[in-house]
Amino acid sequence: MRVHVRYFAALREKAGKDADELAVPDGATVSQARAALIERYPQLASTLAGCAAAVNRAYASAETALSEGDELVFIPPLGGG
Amino acid sequence: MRVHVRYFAALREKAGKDADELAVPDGATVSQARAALIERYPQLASTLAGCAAAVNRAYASAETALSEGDELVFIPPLGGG
Amino acid sequence: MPTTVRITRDPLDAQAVRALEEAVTTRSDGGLVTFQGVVRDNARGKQVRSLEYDAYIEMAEQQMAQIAAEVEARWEDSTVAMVHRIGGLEIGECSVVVAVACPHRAEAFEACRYAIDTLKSTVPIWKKEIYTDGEEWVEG
Amino acid sequence: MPTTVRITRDPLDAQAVRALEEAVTTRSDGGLVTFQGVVRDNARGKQVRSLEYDAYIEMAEQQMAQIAAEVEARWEDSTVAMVHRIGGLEIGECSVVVAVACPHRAEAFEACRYAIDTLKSTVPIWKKEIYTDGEEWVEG
Repeated sequence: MRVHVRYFAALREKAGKDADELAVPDGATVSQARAALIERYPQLASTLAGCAAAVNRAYASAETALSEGDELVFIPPLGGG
Repeated sequence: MRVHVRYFAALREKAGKDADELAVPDGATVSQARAALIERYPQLASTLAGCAAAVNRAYASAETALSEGDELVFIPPLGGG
Repeated sequence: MPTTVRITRDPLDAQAVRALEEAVTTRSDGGLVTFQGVVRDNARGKQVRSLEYDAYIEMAEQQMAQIAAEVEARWEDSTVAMVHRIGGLEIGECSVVVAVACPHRAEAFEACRYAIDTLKSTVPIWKKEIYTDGEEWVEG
Repeated sequence: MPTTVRITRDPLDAQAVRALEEAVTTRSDGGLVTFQGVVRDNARGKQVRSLEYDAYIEMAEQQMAQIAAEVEARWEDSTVAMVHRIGGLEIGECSVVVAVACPHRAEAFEACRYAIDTLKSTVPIWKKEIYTDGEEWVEG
């Protein structure tokens, strides 16, 4: 299945793009998607290590199972305020 | 000696004026001045009972001794803010 | 740190508030907290039509300067401005502004809270509530 | 209670701040506390030339609405507005405004403090500090 990945802040700069389609096995978790992303973009590994995740605009744990078409965003340490 | 009394808020309304010269014995205290004021204006008695005092623009205790020309103000409960 | 403390009869409108905020904020400040007291339409279960504030101006400004100096000593690199309006005020009008800028926000909140709390408990200003059927000088 | 939460690229200037303050203040409110985050010229011992903020806008606005709802539930009769700016900001410019009006001031201070603290710890917004000799996405 495919999930829609969007990049922000340091991840956007390191990926060199705003968004991606990522192919993952059916029922893959956030954690598995992260591993797939690192495989594709090794330069994101160190940043992704410090990231939380959001699925469909809500915070999600590493074990959250993804569904086809989900919007997945890795959230670097926050800097708002 | 004479002290200069100024009235604010409820005291100003009840005294019907902004200021007064009050004659008190030399070395009179704030407390004695208050008694002299009540004697002259009985209608101030109940309000003065709930007042703090300031001498020359600083809070002063009932025992503070007054000097000729001091500015004496009785301070009703505060309502700023 | 140019401390502004003042009793005024002029409205504390948007421009006046902004001027105070700009007066306290320096290039090394990251947090600005502004408290505005607003005239409410009710108090102690009574409908309030308007307020009248009175002040012992000379002493009030002295006390406010003292509070500002105390705040600026206690919260490092804080800058404080406070202005209280007197005279007649309508519902929704601003009676008092306390603006505090600090390098960090926690200090700005604490210092602003301390300044307005101390102003209310020590500065000789009085408030008369005007109701549809009377009026009263009230505490607090 | 018309809650305003928004991510914007427009400057948070005096008029914008005032509009938020007016949006939250009702006739029964006595206290209005406004927090403004301001871009500082230094951080962690480094000279900062300017900042750049990025946000996951859709989620950020959803999170901010949730914070506002939580605040308004927890502090009775409070009304909250919060707007965060993104894009490039110069020293002295305002990055975020949180305005809270309540019947009484204690609640307004607490609710405003809670709102900005929670915004900082949960809303997906990021900050890049731009120095004379480089730049860095930083936490906090």
